[in-house]
Amino acid sequence: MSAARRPARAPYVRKAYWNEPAMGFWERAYLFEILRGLAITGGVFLRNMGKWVTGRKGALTTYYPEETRRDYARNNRGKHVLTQRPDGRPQCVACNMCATVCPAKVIEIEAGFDPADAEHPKYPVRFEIDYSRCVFCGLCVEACPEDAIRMDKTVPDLPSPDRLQMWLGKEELLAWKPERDVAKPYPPAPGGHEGTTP
Amino acid sequence: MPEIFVDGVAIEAKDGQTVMEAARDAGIYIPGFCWHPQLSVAGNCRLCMVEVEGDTGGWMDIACNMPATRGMKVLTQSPKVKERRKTMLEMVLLNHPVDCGVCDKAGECMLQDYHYEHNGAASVATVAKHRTTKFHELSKRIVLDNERCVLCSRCVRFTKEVSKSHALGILDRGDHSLVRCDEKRSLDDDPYSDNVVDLCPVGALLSRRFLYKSRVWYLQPTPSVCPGCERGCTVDLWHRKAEWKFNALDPRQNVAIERVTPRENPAVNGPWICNKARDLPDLLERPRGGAPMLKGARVPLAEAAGAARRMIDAASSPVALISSWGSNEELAAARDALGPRFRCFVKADHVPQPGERVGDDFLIRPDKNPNGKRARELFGTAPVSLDGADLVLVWGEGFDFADVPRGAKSILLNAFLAPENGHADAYFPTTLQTERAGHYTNFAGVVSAFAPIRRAPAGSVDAEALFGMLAAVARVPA
Amino acid sequence: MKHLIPEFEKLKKRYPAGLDSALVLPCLHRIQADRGYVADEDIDGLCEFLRVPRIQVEEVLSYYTMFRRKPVGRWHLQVCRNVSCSMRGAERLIGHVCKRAGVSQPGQTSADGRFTVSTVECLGSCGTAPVLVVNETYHENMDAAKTDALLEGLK
Amino acid sequence: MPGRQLLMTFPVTATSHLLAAYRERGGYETLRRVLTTMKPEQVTKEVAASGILGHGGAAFPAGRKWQVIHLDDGQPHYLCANADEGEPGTFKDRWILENAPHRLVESMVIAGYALQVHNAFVYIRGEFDLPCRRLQAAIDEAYDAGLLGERIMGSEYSMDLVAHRGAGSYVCGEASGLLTSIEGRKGYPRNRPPRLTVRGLFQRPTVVNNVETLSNLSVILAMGGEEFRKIGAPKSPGTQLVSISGHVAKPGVYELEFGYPVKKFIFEDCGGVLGGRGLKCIVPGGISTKVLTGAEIENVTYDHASFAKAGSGLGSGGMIVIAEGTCMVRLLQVMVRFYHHESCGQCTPCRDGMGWMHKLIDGIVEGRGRREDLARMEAIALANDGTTICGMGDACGYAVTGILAKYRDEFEYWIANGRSKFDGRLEVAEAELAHA
Repeated sequence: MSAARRPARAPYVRKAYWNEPAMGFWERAYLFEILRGLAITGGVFLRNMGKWVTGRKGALTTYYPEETRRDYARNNRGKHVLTQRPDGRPQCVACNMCATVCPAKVIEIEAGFDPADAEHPKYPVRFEIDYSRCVFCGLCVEACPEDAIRMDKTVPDLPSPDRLQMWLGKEELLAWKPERDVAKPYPPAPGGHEGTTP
Repeated sequence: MPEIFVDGVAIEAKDGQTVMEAARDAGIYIPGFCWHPQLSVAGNCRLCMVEVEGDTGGWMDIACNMPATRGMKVLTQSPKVKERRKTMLEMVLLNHPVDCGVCDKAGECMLQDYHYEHNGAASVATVAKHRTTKFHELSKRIVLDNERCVLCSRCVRFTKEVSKSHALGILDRGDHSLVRCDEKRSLDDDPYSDNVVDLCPVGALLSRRFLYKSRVWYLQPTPSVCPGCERGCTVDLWHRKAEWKFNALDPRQNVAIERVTPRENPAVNGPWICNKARDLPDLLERPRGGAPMLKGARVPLAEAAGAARRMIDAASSPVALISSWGSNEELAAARDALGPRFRCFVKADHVPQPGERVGDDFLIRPDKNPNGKRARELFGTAPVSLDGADLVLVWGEGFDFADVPRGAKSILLNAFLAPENGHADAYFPTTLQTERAGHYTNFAGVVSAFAPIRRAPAGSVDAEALFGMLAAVARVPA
Repeated sequence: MKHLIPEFEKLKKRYPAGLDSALVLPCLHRIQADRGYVADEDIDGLCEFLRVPRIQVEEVLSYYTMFRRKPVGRWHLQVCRNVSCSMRGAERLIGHVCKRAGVSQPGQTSADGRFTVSTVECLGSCGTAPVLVVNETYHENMDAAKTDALLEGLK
Repeated sequence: MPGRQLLMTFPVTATSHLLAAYRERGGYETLRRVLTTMKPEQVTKEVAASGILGHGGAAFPAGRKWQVIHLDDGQPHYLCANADEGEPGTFKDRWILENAPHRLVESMVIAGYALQVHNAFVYIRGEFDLPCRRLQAAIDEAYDAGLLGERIMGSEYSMDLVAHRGAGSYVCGEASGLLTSIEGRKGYPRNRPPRLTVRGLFQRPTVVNNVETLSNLSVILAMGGEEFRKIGAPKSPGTQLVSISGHVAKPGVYELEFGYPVKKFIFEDCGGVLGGRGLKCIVPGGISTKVLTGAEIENVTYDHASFAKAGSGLGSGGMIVIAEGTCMVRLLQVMVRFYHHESCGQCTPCRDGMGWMHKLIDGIVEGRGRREDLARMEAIALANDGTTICGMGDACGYAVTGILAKYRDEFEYWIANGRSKFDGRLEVAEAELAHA
């Protein structure tokens, strides 16, 4: 669109906010603030380096993938798991809702037809998640109509030099121990609704 | 030409039209499951109820069976009408399993659309749903989920009125009614049976071919023409959208034809196609020829083209067998390139297979090639004769290489993997209609266009381009 | 059913010419009276005779309650359970008939194949309710004693 | 017998239904007169003048129906007598078919002559064994006597009459369903338009009339339309065969002149309520009409206008008397079960609505009911009102809304307490039956 065709607009006036920070003289001079910032950064750097050199704990840099953090929050959204029916088959019905909703488009499902199972004729033959692109937003869990996909608290330790190795398939996703998931027991406790059991 | 008023808008209805037809022609959409423009009026879904304003109070009736009469005032959005639609959908959903998650129709389901538009509320039913058969095999090609069925009788009317196989009916009565094929399984013999899958407004009738292959919103249709016979039905080839292409799963699925549906075309096929068109993947996704070859040895295209050129130069009595699968553009290029030097004959690439319906008075035509008419227009109708030929250029399938005269050279243009590819002196793998744009002219002279859905495989060459390469030489008079 | 075709031909004459499908119901009635039920081969024969699609005959057979695709017991006992009959004791009668016929509930055939008991909706005998139909014959104003006497006579 | 008798004019004996007995009563003389002296148009005019209303339930004037038929439109017309008497509580046509089949045959030939029909049908309920046999015998007698078939009674007029047996479907009592059934298909009713008098049986103009309506024709032609009109009530000329059943001492078929007091009929002619119990309510015309309580019928006379004023209808003349202490919940359950069983399955609201209602009322009876269920049932009945192809949706709606409106307390009692307000039975005790 050329400038000539752009409609005339009022000149831009910056809006003043009620909590606008008022900068003092030293701040407006910039140079001193820059030096102060450098001092903070440098201080942290030196402290970290000192700790690392002396082998003490508490350095802020983690050497990934040799070293991973373990102190994730309790409700961390980590690796995906596929829940299972009592017979161990996936609860997933291959409806592709998760794949459709996924903003990074990392889920790929191949559906199969099992005429023998009248209640669940559609099942996933393959279920792949690309962790190199997953953004761990949890929308797949939200979208699932069957409570078939959840996010475990464990972290997918998938550092790899090869992107293709960062795909997890159905078998890995099904390697989930229901009894370990304390947030949402499976199968659900009779009478009580999910999520309340400690 | 009665003038009626729909929602206050004056509409010119054609004589004999119903309110439904007149409103749709005018762009006013009245919902309905059972009504279909090509089928008789059943009037059983009761969803197209509209209100008519009369002098003595209004009345309500179904629009699909209401003749448009002069001055009629029809309301399609009045509160009463909306209330009726809402209740009808409640009734329809009473025994519907609402298993959209695993239903192949989800995304293009009329019940879904109508529910979102006209009801949208959670179910008020507190009673248990009526359970009946799921995945009942109606024929080898079609499965029926009776729980999803809304008993609109479209499929039944299709087999009665359009395909005339009288294969389907509704057994039993009341809410136990079941769509069923007769016990002789006539639907297996109905070459148009798969149309009922498209007709079904919900996901009750499912194609075995497409069952659980993909969700429809991952697919996009590309207009194409069925090459199954000289009717040249316009179809949509559904293939995966680029943004949904698989990275981990089989990459072939990214370019495969997932399903074929008719593209409505009153001039050729109306809204129907036959089962052969549904099976186009079988026809178009056979193993491909690979690279150009000279006597079975793979060579670059330029080298093969050069050799072919020299063969044509050297020939004194060359014959060309023209494919009746070539598009109008390719045929034109072939005539430009070969016309002056070659004796050209049109060859039938495909002949009716055993068990295939040869022809009928509906869609299926006896000539099983899409562009025979155009080919014969350009190259004449003389029967194939190879007498005295010292070079035979064969374009397409359906030619027996044993018929090549002794000592004659052969050039073969074929898209598919075949034993004769290696026997020919020069072989060029050509592209398919799924890999290029073009036009076919059907038996009645109607020209229909097709568009590519994928890139041609490496090594294959467009016949049009190839004829261009050969033309430079061939034009030189002998 | 082949031996019934002359009879059907005669019937055809009283129906409008050329509209043979009107004979579907009368012919099926006749076949069922002859055989006790409508067998597969009867459907085939009838379709051929009347030139109607098979599905039409199958639809008719499944739609109407009087047609059977399977044989029933020697005596088909039908008890009406609609409003008027219920008001005159049909619910009692159904239980009684079931007990006497040796079935646990309507819809069943007794072990010896003698009786099939079924319930039906309104037989148009409301003024003489309750009604028990044995094969095709109405027995009206039924009570326990009359039922016993009737069933006694049905061997 | 109350009032004037037009059809039940003779004592029923073992031979009174035969041709000889009918001839003795002056039978087929009217037909002879019609065939020899009258033109078809004159017959239609007489019928129109009589003002006779259809006796099948809709009470549409027969003459007006006939006048739609164009005798010179060059296509065959058909005539059909509707003897598919499936409405619970109605068995009046059965009386005619069993005891006066020749009156029907004679009247049908007259009607056929008036409409220039050469193929006529009597669509008779398949379950009616004796009536079927009697009618068939009458038809055979008539053929043998030259009263049917080629050149009837020596005139130029020919007509074939067939007794066509149905096979068990309530919906086939609806005119278009009946025609579809004659065509050899499932008895699915058809959409109007086109009307049956424009495109009916095999897409030809067809007149469908109730057996009783048709049987009255020979009476009308015998006495003249104007004379007939003087009988009965002003807007309901003639008589009605009333079939009365249920908790009544003397059930059966009675011929009532229109305008007869209903209360008098029940308590004097029919001997009152069974077992000396009080009258709770009546279902006036087959179960598809709204119930009327004992108080509501206090001053009602037996004619269309009076019943309409009371908030119900005459329907097909099948009156069901319900005694005090009868559980209306169970009664409605039986009715709804019937409608569910008989829904043909074409239209959505009836197909799914009947099953839904059946499940709801079963739930109430089994003690799983909730107060919302009553509102839901009313909503389903409303959804069926005027939305189905045939009248069955409306019919069920009348039955349900009628009972729910007047006896809601019984339903609420059952829902609240899990049992009937009374003893939960429909039938009277055996002792009471014996007493009757």
